[in-house]
Amino acid sequence: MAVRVRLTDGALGGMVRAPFTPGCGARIMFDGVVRPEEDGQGITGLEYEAYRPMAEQQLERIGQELVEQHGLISMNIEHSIGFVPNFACSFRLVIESAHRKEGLRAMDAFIDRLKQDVPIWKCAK
Amino acid sequence: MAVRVRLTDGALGGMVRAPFTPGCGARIMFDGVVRPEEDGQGITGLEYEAYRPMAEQQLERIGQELVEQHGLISMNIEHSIGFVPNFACSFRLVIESAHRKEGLRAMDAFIDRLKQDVPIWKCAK
Amino acid sequence: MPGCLWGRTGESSVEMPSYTILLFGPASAAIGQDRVTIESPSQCTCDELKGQVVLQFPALETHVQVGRLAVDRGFANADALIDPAAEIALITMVSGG
Amino acid sequence: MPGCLWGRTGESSVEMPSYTILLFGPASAAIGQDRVTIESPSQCTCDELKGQVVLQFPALETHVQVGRLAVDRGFANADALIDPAAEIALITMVSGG
Repeated sequence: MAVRVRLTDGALGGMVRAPFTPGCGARIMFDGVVRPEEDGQGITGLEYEAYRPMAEQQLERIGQELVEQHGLISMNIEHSIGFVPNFACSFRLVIESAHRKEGLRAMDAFIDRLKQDVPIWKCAK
Repeated sequence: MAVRVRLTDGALGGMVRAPFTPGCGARIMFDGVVRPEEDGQGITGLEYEAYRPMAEQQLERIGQELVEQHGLISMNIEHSIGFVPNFACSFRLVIESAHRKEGLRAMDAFIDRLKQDVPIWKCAK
Repeated sequence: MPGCLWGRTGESSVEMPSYTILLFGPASAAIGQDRVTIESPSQCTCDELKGQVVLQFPALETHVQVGRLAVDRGFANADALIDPAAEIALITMVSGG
Repeated sequence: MPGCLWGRTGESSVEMPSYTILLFGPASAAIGQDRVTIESPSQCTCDELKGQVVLQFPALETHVQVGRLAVDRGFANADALIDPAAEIALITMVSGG
């Protein structure tokens, strides 16, 4: 299965480096990191809330769409739910593709879609 | 220092996950992976040769240019020299930026420049 | 003519459909509830149901304006007729990532 | 008038500049050497030196055509006059990454 989705409680830890999938010439990993301020206000972290079953389904659906559209090899999507402190990782996307161009394009497109169509909300704490 | 360059003998191993630099909202990591064929021919790996001092200087220079141009937080560049077997990583670029857009753009631009202006050559084995 | 029921006199009147709408994040915080129930005079389209939510829960107005309804975990078209038995959710402006 | 040395008769003739050019990858493989030395009648620009390389090492012609010269580890402009004491390298089509 080319697309894997996981919603995780709290901050995302270090990822175990999986072997590269055959055919992969480029693996691109994106870590979204909680910054210590929101709209100029100091915060201690972000609290994420999700409509879980739909969020999982949407992440999977968007992933599948982009895998097909860009001819990707694999997509691994992980997002935090609950509290994530400053300087920790709350979102991770790993894309494998034959070449870098399609991987970078798909990464950008995925994050646009995430911020538009995936029922996850954050609240500064 | 925002830009770090390293030429490494052989395949690049797993990277120790450094803490995120303050200000970083997005960390993007690119792994270039050796594919088991070149021009349709099966190979066992790639042998990289570099004009080392100039390669290091060019990687540093290109990194600095892109850090300034895109307002990046940090750039970490590692390239293999010598033999790298199939399915192993021969090039890694890690970019930290406040937001993803500039990081993705800089990553694309860096790799274009690498393939044009950095004296490293590969030979299929 | 909504509300006007022709024929079959003597039967019990048709039940008004009742919609349960899940709330999350800012919308849920705005009224301190994780769902609302809407009684509607007839089966609604997506846009009609949004109108009913605003009528019955004015505190949700801005959330409904920027939001979309999801039906069975997929976004619904504005003119789609909504089954009251479906899983319905108000998806306000999301902010993941 | 290259090669014509005016004045100061009786002195030894002016030494011809000698350029050492480092080779890498395919260019080095083409002639089985990691450098070549070029004797030139006078100090050369970048393009002139490339011309001399082709003249003296015809096997490098295609490499020189697609390549650039680096002088002291930076790419040189076509019309830059090159110091024979500099570190000079032929950078053919690179293929890192």
